[in-house]
Amino acid sequence: MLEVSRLRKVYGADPQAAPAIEEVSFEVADREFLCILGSSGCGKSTLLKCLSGLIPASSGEIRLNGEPVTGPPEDMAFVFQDYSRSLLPWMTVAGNVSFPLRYKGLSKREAQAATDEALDAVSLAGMHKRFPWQLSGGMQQRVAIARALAYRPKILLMDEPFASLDAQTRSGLEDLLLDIWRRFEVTVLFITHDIDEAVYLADRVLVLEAPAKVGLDVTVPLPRPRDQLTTKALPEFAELRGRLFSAIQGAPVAR
Amino acid sequence: MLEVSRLRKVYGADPQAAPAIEEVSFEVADREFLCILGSSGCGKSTLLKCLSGLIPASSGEIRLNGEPVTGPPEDMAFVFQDYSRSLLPWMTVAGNVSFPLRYKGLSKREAQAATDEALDAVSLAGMHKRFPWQLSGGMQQRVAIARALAYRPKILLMDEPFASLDAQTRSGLEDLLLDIWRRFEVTVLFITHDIDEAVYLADRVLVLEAPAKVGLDVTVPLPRPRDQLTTKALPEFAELRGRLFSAIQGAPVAR
Amino acid sequence: NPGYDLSAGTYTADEAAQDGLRRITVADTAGMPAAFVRYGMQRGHFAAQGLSVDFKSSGGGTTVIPSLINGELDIAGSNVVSSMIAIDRGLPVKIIAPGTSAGVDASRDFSALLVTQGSPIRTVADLSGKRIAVNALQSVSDVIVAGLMARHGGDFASVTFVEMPFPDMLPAIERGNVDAGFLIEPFGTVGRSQGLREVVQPYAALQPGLQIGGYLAAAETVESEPEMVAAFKRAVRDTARDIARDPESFRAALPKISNLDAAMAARVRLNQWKPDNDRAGMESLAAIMLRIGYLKEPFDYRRAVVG
Amino acid sequence: MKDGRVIGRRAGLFLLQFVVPVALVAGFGLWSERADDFFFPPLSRIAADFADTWLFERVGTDLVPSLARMLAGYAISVVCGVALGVLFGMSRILRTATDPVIQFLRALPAPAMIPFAMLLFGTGDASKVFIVVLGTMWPILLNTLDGVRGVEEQQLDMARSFRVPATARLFHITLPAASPRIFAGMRTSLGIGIILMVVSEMVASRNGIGYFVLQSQRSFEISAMWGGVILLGLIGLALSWVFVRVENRVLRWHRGARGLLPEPATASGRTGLPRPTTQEVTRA
Amino acid sequence: MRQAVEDEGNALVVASDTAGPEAVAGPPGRRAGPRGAADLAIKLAGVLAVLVVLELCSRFGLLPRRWFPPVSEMYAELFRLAAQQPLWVEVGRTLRAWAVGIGLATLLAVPAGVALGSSAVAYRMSRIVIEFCRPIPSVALIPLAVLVYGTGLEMKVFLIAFATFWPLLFQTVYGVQDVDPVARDTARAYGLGAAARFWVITIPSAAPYIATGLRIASSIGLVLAVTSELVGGATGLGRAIVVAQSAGQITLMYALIITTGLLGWALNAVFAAVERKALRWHPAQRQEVAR
Ligand SMILES: Nc1ncnc2c1ncn2[C@@H]1O[C@H](COP(=O)(O)OP(=O)(O)OP(=O)(O)O)[C@@H](O)[C@H]1O
Ligand SMILES: Nc1ncnc2c1ncn2[C@@H]1O[C@H](COP(=O)(O)OP(=O)(O)OP(=O)(O)O)[C@@H](O)[C@H]1O
Ligand SMILES: [Mg+2]
Ligand SMILES: [Mg+2]
Repeated sequence: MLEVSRLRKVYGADPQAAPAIEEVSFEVADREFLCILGSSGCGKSTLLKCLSGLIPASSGEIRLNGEPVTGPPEDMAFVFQDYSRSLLPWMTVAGNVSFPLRYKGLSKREAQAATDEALDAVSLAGMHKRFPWQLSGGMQQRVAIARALAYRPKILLMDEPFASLDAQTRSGLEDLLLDIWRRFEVTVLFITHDIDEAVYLADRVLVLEAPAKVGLDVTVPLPRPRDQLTTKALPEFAELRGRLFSAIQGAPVAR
Repeated sequence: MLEVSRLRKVYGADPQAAPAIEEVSFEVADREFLCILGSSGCGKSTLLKCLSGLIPASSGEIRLNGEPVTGPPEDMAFVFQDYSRSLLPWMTVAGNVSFPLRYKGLSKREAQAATDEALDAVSLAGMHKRFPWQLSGGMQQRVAIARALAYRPKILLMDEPFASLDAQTRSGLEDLLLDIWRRFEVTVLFITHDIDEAVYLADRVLVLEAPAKVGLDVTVPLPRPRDQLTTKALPEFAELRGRLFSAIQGAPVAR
Repeated sequence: NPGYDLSAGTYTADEAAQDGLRRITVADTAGMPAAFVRYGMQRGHFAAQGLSVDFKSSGGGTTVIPSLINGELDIAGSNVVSSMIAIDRGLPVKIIAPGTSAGVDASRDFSALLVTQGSPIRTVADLSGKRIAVNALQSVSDVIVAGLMARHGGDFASVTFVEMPFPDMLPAIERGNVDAGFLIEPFGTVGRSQGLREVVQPYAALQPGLQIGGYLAAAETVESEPEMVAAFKRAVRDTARDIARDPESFRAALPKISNLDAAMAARVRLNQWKPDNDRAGMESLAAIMLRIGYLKEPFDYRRAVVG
Repeated sequence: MKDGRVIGRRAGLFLLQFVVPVALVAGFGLWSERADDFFFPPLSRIAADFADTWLFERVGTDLVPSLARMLAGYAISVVCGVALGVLFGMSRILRTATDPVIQFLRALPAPAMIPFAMLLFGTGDASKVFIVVLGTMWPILLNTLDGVRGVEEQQLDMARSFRVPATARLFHITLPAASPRIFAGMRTSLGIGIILMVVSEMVASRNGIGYFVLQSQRSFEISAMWGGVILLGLIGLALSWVFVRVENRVLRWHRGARGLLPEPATASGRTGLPRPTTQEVTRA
Repeated sequence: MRQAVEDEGNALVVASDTAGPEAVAGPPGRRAGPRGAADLAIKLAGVLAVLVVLELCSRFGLLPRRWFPPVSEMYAELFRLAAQQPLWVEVGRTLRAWAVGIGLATLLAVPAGVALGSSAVAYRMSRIVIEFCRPIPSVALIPLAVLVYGTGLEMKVFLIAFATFWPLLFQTVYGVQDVDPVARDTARAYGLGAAARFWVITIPSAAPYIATGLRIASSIGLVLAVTSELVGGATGLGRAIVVAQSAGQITLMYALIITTGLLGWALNAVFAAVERKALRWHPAQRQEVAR
């Protein structure tokens, strides 16, 4: 259970500056799949970084299972929006994926197996020995995703993880993610700009308005397991999609 | 007129290595709007970089208006896929947009006016004095777009320029791009993973298969001017969209 | 205290203002030698010879000789051993006037070979196989030690010379890094006052009144400006006589013309200055140097020394 | 055919590096034969002297001890410089507290510090090593410090989010990320190390190249002095040759990420880690 | 490179006004006040700690007091000196040579470093000469420098420039090789010529390296200024140290050495302040601002 109450974030030392997050309160249940939508610059990434304990909030509180979050909690994985900078150029693809595993206590063997599996899952088998800078943008993004998946987190934070992927790879990874989420009982917070994707994946969708306050908080009434063809053909899907679309249209653009 | 004939690209010095581009030939007419689709890692970015003269082709030929391309041609603008690294961290947003202008021969005044206008157009007015690293991902991407637009190129190369933008901002920028393309008679090569976007924008869509060869080359029969609502409602739109979707589905994934 | 500065860098006497004087640039080693020239300037001996001196303190033989050759300096002080080596190697310089000399009696010599109180070293012969600190290798100190050992017994070849600045010798002796130190004033006085024992006054022991220092000029200068060289010699001679006649006023002037503080100036053993070059002394040093290989050819006094 | 061109180009590049040195040596040789300047003796004499002295009479007595002291000092500098640089780079308080002292120490001239070194370490090798350390540590320390502070935040955030422990972050992120800077500092220090080796041998020495050069100067054996200087240059060449080889291996990823490798690992990813190239590469 | 020179004037204007006025405005909410005071306190604490340790070392005989006087005495001597003009004359002599030498080295080394860092051919052609000349110690060159330049300012400037050229050169070469290829491609794509890229991309990217190089060179330059005075006989602080030493005035000698150290510290503070301003965009400086 993740509770966010009256969270406020202002970058820099000047408390008078325009806040990146005005004031946000919400809760995420365990094993919930929460998607976050919002216009560009409205504070989604900032919110995720605060939740992960990577940057301190200016005020307000974040609690995970009752404990206040002061640093990155255990068993959390993060896929950063700026994936290319989150890959370590001095490590191979396999090195990048397995790097956090070793510190989680996995043996070398286990780490390697998990790495192989994750790279396979994102269709990067055979790329083990390349360096990140020898990959295309989408491939780099998939390495970052593989790293998060191989980690087997309990909480998975993903910041526009599929933005650089083609439709087919993307839908494949959406299904993979749903599968992992279900099998390993992960809590997922997922930022995306793709409304279809949000509705397809989520239990609940949060729409942020700039500067981040919760504009809309809707539960997705679609049945599980979902499926790219049938789920997206459901009338509820179209209805919810429309609602979210107009909610975002109405939101003011971040300045 | 841009002619690409038997273009082949292998990274590195070893000619035996797997090519990033197998062999591609096509032509782009002046003022044409060409969209390029293709699975992740199939060689789209490589193709664009070769066309721009930034990296040398391994073999084959690229001609612009009859002249072989050996380096970046004049009046070309490029929006890189890795937008965050293409922004110079030591320059402000305004500086990033205006610096190419000064070298194009614009006066300080003109450069400033063009910068203001471009930043306005991408909804970043008021962000002039920020540094890129103080912006959200989508904002950074818009700065890169603004830089390209302010430059008033004759050839505009865009590598997934809208990947990090929300639906609303994105459709706004699509229309802005179409408007500029029409008014200033630009030749546009546009890589995207969004089939709707490709169909909506393009005169012609190229689907690349890994390792880049032209899998499909279709002309978009939709009338201009286009409009987010009516154009996308046209039956031809849906038909073409379906065709492209299945073409991409069929393409093998890059390894 | 006009013209004084911390680096004793340049010192131009008031007489420079007077017309009709020949301006010359002179350098000498910081400390007592520099004080000598400045005393002479103060007392007007140089002006009396028609010279106006721009004085610089120098960094020793390796740098003053290039300065003489390139014309930056007219005259420079150095020690006779380095000078003889330079001349032996074919550098176009000549010794034109005497610099400091050892005391005529040992108790007034400004050199001292110091050891710790408990040291087994009692005589020069005891130095065999020991480590001696000297301020420069292939210079006066090792030549003097060689001469002393040849006379009093001991094996010069077995001595290890360790080069270090004078001030560092005292702690090095105390801490046993070296067995003995070859010092000059004011460090000899300092060392004695700190309980070090004096084995011998090496300069005077080798030969009372031995000439240690000398003024050099480029051979070209000697050739082209004999009058200036002669005038400088006369000024040196007058200053030397002046100090010999009244050493106490020189001592009294020291705090002003050197960096010695008054307390130290009152205690140090003064150097001696002689009016004329000491041919015998130089030749005996040269003989030692030839023997230990510092000179390649026998010393030719007439070629090396003017007057 | 294409291979032939590549090989030809390689050979050309290889020969190219000798053009300037050969020209300079030839020029100086010709000039010095005629110049008849005491301080610039004929090259032939310098060469003869050099051969006499350094092949191989004084190698054991002077060259080896000098190199040993210098390399010992350099090694200590690398270890201390990197360690302190990392420490100060990561802790604002430590950095702030030590800054004035470091900046102060940095400016102390080695020759003036020799007395102090002798007080602390006596007149043996230790004081000479100390002098070398005192001069070579700063470029490494400063570069490491700045490198550590310049690490991409995103990379550290990533590791923190995966709860990678601090020591692992240090060894797998901070140090590799700072390594281009560390190498820049080490490269700078290498030259300084040789210089300080000479300086440290100016006082209380009985052997070493610095001692030899100084005594040659003292006794106006100018061609012997030049021989010593040439030896120093050759040592510099040799050490930098080794250094560059090590650096190319360690910083290969950086060259690649910076687009400076003409031969990145091939796409097939055949075996093991990519083979290091044996040449320094810069983009033409 | 030739083109770089031709376009220089023009390019400079552009480079400075794209980064100039905006850069000054800076990120929002930056205040130096309380943090500056805290920093000062920390710095003072650091300095005091070292001084106290040294003082105790010589007071309790860990360092022989006679040869290493308590630092309090050294500072007392220093304050006495600082009240008098002669000290400042010496400082001036040393600093003048320092400034000219560093300036000269920078003017030569940075362009050379950029050329070597960006051209394989240039690098290959010069590397043997560079690696050969770099380890040649200035002290060994002092007699020659004296011969050619005399014992005055020129000799010092030559030695300083010679010694500081190398660190600056290498830092620049490494800096140039650290340019982000995407940034470089961006400039190329927008048709910036080699000269423009030099000013807009290469120099700012290499700036952190060059800045470190300058700080390294600054202290090496000072060390050499003093050394050339110590050994070469030029006037200045180094000569004053020799004179004090030859008169057995150990306290004065250490006071003068301390002056050298303090000078180095002050010069570094100036460089660091300029660097903080000019490189505010760099992650190293950003950390101090944001978060
Ligand atoms: N610098 C490089 N060195 C070696 N191989 C590279 C390099 N850059 C790209 N490649 C390889 O070339 C192929 C094509 O890459 P490219 O970046 O063109 O793909 P893309 O179509 O743009 O993919 P995406 O949609 O993911 O951006 C990929 O297999 C990639 O691994
Ligand atoms: N390091 C920083 N310093 C100052 N301001 C920042 C910083 N990072 C982000 N901001 C500002 O905070 C606001 C929110 O940024 P954030 O990155 O959270 O947006 P976002 O919702 O993720 O947008 P996008 O969809 O474009 O990624 C923006 O206005 C941005 O300019
Ligand atoms: Mg974001
Ligand atoms: Mg791409």
